[in-house]
Amino acid sequence: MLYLKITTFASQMDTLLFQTAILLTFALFAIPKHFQYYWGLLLHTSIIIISSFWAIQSLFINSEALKIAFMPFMGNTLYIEIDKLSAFFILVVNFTVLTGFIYAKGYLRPYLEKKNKIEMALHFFSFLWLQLSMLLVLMFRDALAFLIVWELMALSSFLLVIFESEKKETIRIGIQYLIQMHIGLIFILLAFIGAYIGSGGAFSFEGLTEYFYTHNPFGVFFLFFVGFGIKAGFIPLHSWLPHAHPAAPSHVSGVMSGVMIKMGIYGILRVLTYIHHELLYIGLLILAISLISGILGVMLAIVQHDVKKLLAYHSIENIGIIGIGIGLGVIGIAVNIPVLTVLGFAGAILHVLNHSLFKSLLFFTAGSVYQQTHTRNIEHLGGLIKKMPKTALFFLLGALAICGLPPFNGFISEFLIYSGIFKSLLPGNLLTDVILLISFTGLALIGGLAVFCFTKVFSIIFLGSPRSDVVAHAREVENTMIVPDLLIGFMIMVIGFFPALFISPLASVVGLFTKDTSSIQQMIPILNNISISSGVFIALIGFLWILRAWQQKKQLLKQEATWGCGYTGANPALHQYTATSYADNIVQLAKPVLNVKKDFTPFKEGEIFPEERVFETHSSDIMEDNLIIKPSDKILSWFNKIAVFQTGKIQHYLLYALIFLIVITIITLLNWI
Amino acid sequence: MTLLFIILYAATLIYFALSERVRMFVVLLSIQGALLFGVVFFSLYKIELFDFIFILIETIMVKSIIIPWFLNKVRKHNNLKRVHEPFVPVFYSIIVAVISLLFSFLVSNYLKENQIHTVYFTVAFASVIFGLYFIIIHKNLFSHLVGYLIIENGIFLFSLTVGSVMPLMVNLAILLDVFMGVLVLGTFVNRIGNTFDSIEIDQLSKLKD
Amino acid sequence: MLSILLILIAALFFPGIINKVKAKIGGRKMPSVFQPLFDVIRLFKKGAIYSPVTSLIFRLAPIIYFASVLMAILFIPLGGQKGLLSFDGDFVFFVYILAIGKFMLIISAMDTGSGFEGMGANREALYSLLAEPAFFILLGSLALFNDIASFSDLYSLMHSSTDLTYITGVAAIYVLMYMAMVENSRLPVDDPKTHLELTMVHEVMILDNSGFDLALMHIASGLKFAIYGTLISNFIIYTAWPLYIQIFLFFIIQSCFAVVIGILESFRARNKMEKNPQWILMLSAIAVVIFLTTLIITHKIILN
Amino acid sequence: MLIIFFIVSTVFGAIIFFAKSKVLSRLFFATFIVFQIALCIYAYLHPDMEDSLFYKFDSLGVLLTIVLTILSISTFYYSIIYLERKATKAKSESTYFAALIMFIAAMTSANFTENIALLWASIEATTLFVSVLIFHERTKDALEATWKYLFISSVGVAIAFIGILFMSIIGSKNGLSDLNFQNLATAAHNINTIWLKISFLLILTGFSVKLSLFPLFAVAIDAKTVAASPVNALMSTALTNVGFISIFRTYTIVAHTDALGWAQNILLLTGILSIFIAAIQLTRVKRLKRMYAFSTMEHMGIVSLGLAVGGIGYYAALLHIVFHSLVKAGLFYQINQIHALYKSKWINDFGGFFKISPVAGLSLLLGFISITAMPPSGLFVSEFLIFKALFIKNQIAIALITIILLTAIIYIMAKSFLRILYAPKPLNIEPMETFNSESVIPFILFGLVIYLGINPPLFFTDLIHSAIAVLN
Repeated sequence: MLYLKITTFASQMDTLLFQTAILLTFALFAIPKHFQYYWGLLLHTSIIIISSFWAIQSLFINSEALKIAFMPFMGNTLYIEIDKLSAFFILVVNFTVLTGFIYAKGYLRPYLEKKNKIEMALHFFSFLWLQLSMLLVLMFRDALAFLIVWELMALSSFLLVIFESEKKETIRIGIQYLIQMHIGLIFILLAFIGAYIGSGGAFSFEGLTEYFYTHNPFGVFFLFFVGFGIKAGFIPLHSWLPHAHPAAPSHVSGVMSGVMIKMGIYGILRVLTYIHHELLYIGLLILAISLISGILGVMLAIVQHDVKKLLAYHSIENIGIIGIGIGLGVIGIAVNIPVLTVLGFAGAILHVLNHSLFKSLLFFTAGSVYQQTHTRNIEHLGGLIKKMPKTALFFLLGALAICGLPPFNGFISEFLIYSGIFKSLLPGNLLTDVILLISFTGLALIGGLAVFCFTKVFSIIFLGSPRSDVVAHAREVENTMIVPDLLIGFMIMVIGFFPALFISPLASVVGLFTKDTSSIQQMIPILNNISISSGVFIALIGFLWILRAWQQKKQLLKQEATWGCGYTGANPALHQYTATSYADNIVQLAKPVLNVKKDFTPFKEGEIFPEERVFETHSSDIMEDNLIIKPSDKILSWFNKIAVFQTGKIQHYLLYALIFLIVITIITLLNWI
Repeated sequence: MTLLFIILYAATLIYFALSERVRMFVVLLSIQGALLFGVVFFSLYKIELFDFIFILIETIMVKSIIIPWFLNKVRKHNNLKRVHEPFVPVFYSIIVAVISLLFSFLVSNYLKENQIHTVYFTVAFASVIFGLYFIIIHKNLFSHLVGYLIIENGIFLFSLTVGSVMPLMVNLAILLDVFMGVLVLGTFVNRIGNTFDSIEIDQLSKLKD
Repeated sequence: MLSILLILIAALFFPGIINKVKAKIGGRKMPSVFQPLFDVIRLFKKGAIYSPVTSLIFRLAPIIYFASVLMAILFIPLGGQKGLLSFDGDFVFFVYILAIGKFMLIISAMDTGSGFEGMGANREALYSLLAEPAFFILLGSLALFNDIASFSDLYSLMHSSTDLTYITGVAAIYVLMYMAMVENSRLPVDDPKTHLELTMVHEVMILDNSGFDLALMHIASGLKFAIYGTLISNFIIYTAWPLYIQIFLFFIIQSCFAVVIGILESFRARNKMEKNPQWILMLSAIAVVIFLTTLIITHKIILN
Repeated sequence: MLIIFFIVSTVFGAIIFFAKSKVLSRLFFATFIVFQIALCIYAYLHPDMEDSLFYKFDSLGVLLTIVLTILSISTFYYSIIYLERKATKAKSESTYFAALIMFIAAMTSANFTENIALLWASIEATTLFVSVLIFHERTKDALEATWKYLFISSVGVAIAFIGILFMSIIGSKNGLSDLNFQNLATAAHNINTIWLKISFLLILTGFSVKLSLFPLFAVAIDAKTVAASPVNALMSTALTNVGFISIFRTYTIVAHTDALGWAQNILLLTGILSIFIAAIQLTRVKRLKRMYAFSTMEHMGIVSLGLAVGGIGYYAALLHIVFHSLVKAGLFYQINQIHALYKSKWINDFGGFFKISPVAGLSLLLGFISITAMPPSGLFVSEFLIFKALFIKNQIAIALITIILLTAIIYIMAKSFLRILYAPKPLNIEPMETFNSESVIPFILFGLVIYLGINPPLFFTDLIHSAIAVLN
């Protein structure tokens, strides 16, 4: 009883604090430029503390969801509700936002001179509201409130994307981003309205339950999937992603790619918690789209020269992997193979966390490179590991993790999905097995392609010798920009080496989708084995290192130029493998899906001494071209063509009236309407 | 007897379609005013002095003397050409005038009401539609003004068709409105005539983006 | 534990045997079987040369590569014996641990900043990514037999003797053998004895490695052969048989494998570079066929 | 009460007009505003009270008059700024204020009147007075726009009058001596609906000038292009509301007859056409004011959709019209500074506003978010309710088309707004005095809309509910 009292009081207290923090965000505009960051930090930390407190409460302590009266809304009270799923996502969001904001301090320093007070304030304000809106998206269940914060999320991120508004390109991208987000919102809106009209239940997530019990869920779910999928960036709904991420400042793209697109995943998961029957086709839909996203995403990533664009495409790929997990999970429910459900969902949800970690790490490090070299085109880089060793090593860590290589975290989530697949091959029927075959082949392929891509990007940026003089001025970034890398790196290691720790929260989250979560408990010994193996691996490496050190102590070590096959006149900068040439053989294989244009003037007939030539490749995204750009351009040009009503001649204006009158009169008299 | 006037009124509409001279428009307007007086006068059952005076003012004074006079001033001030080619050849205009008559006749047939005199209604409706048409086919503001007045006359006829249910005050308001309207519009026409080098409407089509 | 020892021993002789066979067929005077061993030992005695372009990565890579191969061995069962660290789904770990080794090898090749090594690196990356699915599909089809899937368990039910099982077995062995060729970049994918850097895959990547590192590379490739040999031998060896027979059989199979490779290498010509991808993809196709056959065996496809 | 008010305002207007002194005009206008506020409070305190023969303080009137009053206060403030900027002569300033007083008074009368004929008369009056205001700048464009506005409105009002005549037929059939809306509504039951239909059609067409709705939308847009921005703020809010009231009241007559379904179809048609035309014209728009004008048209289209579908649509329509008034007014107040800064009306001459005056830029950004009905703007709530109503009434096709058009509109407007805010700053403009004081009111208005959208206070919702009570 006493405990209850205390908790209720506490809950009131922290709600109050939360609301105060929200109100205090507006104070940013009044604060001088150089203190805004600290004000932001204060608010961020307080928000993080409170929300994490709630999240931990409901994820680890309470058994049932946390429900707090938050604010008056539309004449009645609006509650925030935190169940296991929300709690998990809240923790993910908070961690990434925190690292992002720490990173921002160093990253924004150059802008402090260029931007005026209000602009900076707006930036920090939007960053705060990006976090707040994400948290509220996770907390609200009322549909209208949800939609509002959903759009707030889009707006704040939009304001963040157009931060470098000096570039004309940025604005264009920003608008496209805003519009596509808005379209997503519309789809979600339609889905809610459809469910509402279908069932006449409450206009909220709870209202869906009733609808899904009484109707075939596919139609409404499809609307939801499109709406949330645009945010998540499933192909072919992805076209905002590869533009918005590069345009945004790196701490923002880190957060956007790390957690914001996961809100789409959250939405899909949230909706799935209310669907309990006729899941097979839903599962197949998710799985198919996810496989396409995974493979096409990474393939498109391979051909990019812009490092942040490349990373953006990798986000699509990872969303694909998450989707594969979810899809398999759903199919598992449909065909009643609990192990597939459990491990599929578990893998997906863990991958959400993992991706948020290594993707933000990669974006931060890439941002550091950009800050130092002012170029995102990797063809101009090279040999940076000597200039910025810390950044390079963290980038490598991120790369290894994102390729799902042991002993890092990416491997764990993929491993869960794999073992889910392999365990359910036996119980599965023919259809299931074929699906599983396709999915694990897809996963394997994605893994391989990811390795291909990241060997390329890492070695082109950091290894070899510099390809242009932009590298010359590069220095290691200041420590505040290394700290977040450290934090994230630590998390990656922890998940990689001690995965068993994360099983119980995962189990509780997965519990929302299926009752029987026993099979995830069975994973614990296996995961322990994995951590042992990882340990052994590291130990081996250490041992060999020492061995070699000991062996080389006695021997003499020489420094000689790289073997150029006897050709000594080589220019180390130019006679290297470039990103383009590295990607070329994939491009050859995947001509139909990647249209890469090569600008090159072929040799003329009898051209003995060829004059100087330039060779350039441009890759464009067919999905985007054919599904987004061409149609929208067509519509707008069409609008412009038929916009002939404002002629400036009075007679025409009256003519409309006359025609209107006569036509309506006639059809009225004839009782047509 | 009233019927005669109405028919004549209809005839004036045809004439409007027929004539291309600006002076003719004004004359026709004043004729219409006179005709309207006739219509009202003969449709009154018993003549009360006040009503009579009011009608006299409304029709003879305003509609057939003051306004035409004012219009003439405007016309002179803007020294309009005598003849004005409308967009649509006269030939078709006549057809349209006739069609508008027929159409309104049909319409009035549709809504048979003991409440209203069909003939009034027909002509009134026709004159409104024709007024609109008149504005649409003419290029210069002056003719637009004329068209507006045709419409107003039509409305006057309408108010007769519905019988005397209009409160007097409102009736006054309308009269005032027409009067004001014409004055204001007329002055504007003059102003435009001064500012632009003619009162053709293609002078006035800057605002079209 | 035993398996590790045996594999190590096998690995020492494997390259020797291959060379011997090739020399025999080529009608050349045969070097001793121990020659590769001597080479490695000689390398261990030598110092090393590092290019100034290279960085820490270049130093780190050979060690991680070697460590990854050793790790891989720890999961390989032999007949009855489980792998040392065997656990459910360890073959996923197996594949990915090899992958990390490969990752490091590739970037170390890129680290030297040499065009040729870049070329090799990028081919290596491509081929291994194409080969990976084949391996997974193969193991997947084995996993169709039983729910718990670790290397050692995968084989245990292979021996339910229907003739279809043998077909799958043979096909599996075929796939594994050629995967071994791809993984070690031997003929027909790559010719280790070629002398033109432009056409090399594996050899060109280790052009700049020397001394200790080079030795590790050599041993690693030997070990890889041995690993695949063991995987193959597991298809044949009955777990029921007494241990000494198993061991005996193991060596027989390994050496046969080596001989076969030797013969293949001396009679088969090398693929054109751009033919390689489709050739490797073919392995996955065969693996799919195996998968379907297993579906038939497990009565998931009812044929009548 | 109202009679007194009108007399007072006329007197004030006359005084200001003839006094021709800046001080006096401002003084009297201020006092007039005070009267206006007093009237508002009085009206709010005496709901549904009959007043001076033809008037009645019904909820709708009160609601829209409150909006009108709020806006006339701010308009007064911005008019002063505007006239100062233009360094206007005392004469024309006095004309301006006199006309403004009469304009506001006429709108007030239109809001409160009970009698359809009087409503008509007051709307005609608004036309006359507003044209004086439109013509204030005395430029060629002003002349053209004013002429068009005057002429088309006169014709439109004439057409509307025919409709009213038909109404009077209905009245006379039931032996009504006056044309009060309520009596007409009661009378409308037992009558051949064809009369009703035609009169509704005519009235809609006639007053579409004021509502800047299809078919007679065009001239209102031209007028807004040339009028002074404070006047615009009233024209595209309070005046459109007057138009809305006229349609709404006529609709109440139709609402209880068999003609309802027909009227709904007509409203749907005009609504969707308005939105469509607004959308396609926006692709061509080059002047900021015209962009706003077209956006007004679009919003009016949405309102008429809401009115058409009924149910929660009624509520949403009223909500929408109030929110739109506040937001649009705020935007027009902003224009004042933008034009002053860039000395141009064309969007292509603008740019870098955010850099030049950050606070104003911020408010403009907020305005953009609000006018395009993105959350948290209250307009989002009302639009959302209207869509909900459309779907409930199974008008899915209309809803989807509208959604597509609205998305296109957002895209187009976003381009212009972001151009103003972020595009590289044109070289020829010199930084001038800060505007921060001017941005306060827009901030308040936008904030108010957000607040009213998220958490509407009780009296507000009550007003709306009682306003639409007559419909269902």
